[in-house]
Amino acid sequence: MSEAVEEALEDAPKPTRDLSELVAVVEALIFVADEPITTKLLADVLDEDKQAAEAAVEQLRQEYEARESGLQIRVIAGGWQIATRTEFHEEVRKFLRTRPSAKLSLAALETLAVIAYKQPVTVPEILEIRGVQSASAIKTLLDKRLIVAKGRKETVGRPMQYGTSKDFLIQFGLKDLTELPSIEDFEDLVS
Amino acid sequence: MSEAVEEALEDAPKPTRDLSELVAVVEALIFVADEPITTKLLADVLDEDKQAAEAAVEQLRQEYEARESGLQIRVIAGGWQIATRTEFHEEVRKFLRTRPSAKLSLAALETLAVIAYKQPVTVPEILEIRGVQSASAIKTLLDKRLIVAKGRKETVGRPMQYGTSKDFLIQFGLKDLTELPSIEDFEDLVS
Amino acid sequence: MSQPEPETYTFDFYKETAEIVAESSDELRIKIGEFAGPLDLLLFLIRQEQANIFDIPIARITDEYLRFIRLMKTLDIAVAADFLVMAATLIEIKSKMLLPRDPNAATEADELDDPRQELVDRLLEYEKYKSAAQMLYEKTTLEQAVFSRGKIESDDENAEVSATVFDLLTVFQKIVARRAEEIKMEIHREEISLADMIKDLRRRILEAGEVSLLAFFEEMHSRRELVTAFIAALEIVRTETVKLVQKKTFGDVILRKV
Repeated sequence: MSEAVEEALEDAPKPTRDLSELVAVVEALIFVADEPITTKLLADVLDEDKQAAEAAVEQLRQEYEARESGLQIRVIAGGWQIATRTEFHEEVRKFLRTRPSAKLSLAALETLAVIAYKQPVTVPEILEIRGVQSASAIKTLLDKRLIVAKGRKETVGRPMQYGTSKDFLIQFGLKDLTELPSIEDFEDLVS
Repeated sequence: MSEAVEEALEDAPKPTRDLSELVAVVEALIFVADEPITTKLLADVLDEDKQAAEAAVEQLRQEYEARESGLQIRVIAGGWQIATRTEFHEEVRKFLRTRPSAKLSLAALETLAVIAYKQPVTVPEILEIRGVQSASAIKTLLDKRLIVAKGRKETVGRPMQYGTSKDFLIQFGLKDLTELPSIEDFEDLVS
Repeated sequence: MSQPEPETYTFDFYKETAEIVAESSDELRIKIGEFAGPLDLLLFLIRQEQANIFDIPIARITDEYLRFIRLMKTLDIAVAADFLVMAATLIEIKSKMLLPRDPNAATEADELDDPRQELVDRLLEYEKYKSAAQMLYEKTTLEQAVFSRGKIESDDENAEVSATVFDLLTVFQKIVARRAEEIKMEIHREEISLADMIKDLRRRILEAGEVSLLAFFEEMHSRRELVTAFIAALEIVRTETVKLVQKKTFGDVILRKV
């Protein structure tokens, strides 16, 4: 968008939508978006305040709850998404003829756990915690786009660092990384 | 599931869903379907009578009308589908235009990879490496500002050389070109 | 836990992780999954022995561990080296535990000097991530009950891949490989037998006094040769007056003539 257009838009009066209209258009946008859409992007596209967009999504979420629909509005990977409710997973799976997708191996899950908690983290650092080479696990995680390269560590050999991706948040149903329980919480479980 | 179990299920009495439950699960199925879904298919998947499925979809359609949502349930090509309401097409189009796109076709991605790793590089050199013409991919990359011209090569025909841009670094989250993963970084992983 | 031969091990992290079954009395193979690493195996053995992790019966666990390693003949080689490193660590701790204690040393300092301490710390640290892995497993299982919408028309306008730097590299490698295909050359190497491998390794240890395991493994050209080399090393340690020495944790393992 050119600066001239942006200025023109800024001077233009805000569109006059009442709340129910705003809720409806927000629903349409969340639906067409092919990945979770942030409140900020909603507000930008609609030329509304962030607060107004926020209020509309919240209203929409409550409406979905109230009408006991087959769908839900939820926050995932920092954005809003419409998804089916867990109660109907059997029927949906039967319809799509899908099986639950292939499980990650134990090694891949462990490596992912280390990366999620220690990011950005290098291959030798992962080795130190797991006590075992993790190369093929890292390759699998990269292929599945669950992790991404996060630049180099400024140390001998400048090794590549890894961290979790947006797809990780989506596939594990997380709003953001802070939703993960603290690693120290697992200490109690250790006998 | 063993065959014996499946047979037992077929003989089992119809599931006892009340209308609101049926409406909800029908909504979930229409939502996940890639193509318009027929009443017959809905009935089959849910082990319900066709009339029951018909009634549920009709109920759902009316609910969508009544709550003045951003979406509608409509018949298209003989099946049911969820789609955005025509009133909001302007906003939807605007969103689709402005959505962030770090996305590339495979041809563009291949060309970008060659340019990133071999820069500065000329069109004939890219052809040599990829084995296919890359002219339209190069145009796309120039349009997306991911690559820039880097002067002419002092050789026969003085062909233009290309390299990656600052936008490339930003979009791929790199501080500088040394942060590009090298073959060595992934040797262990890819072997 | 008294189990008749042939040995059968099963364990349950989440279902279907590792089960080692005897195919015949002398040939064992990994059926499903594997231990995620030497620390994982060690935790399993400690639990199997119902031992206290803060007071590991190191002699018994070491014996169990070595017995287990011998069974894992068909183990993936990248893992095998790490399993050997742990074997060396256990043997080292075991031998330190056998040393008479310095009667002059204060009790407190003694406790601090427990040769098992570093290993216990690593096990505890590792087990946290193992639990975190379990948590992730549960989360992803739950998430698999939720579905996002099917394809709609506007998706097609954007039916392109979203790329990361990793994609750039893999794509680049594929292009290079595609070109290299045309000049591919097959080099056949003669496979070396286990007996020859043992003979060769024995000769080198006798001549040089010691051989670096890592260097020895690195000379191998194929996965098959690596397996043979690994078994040869185990055989030599078992049958000869040769011991495994490791100078520091994560360091190279040395085969040394006693």
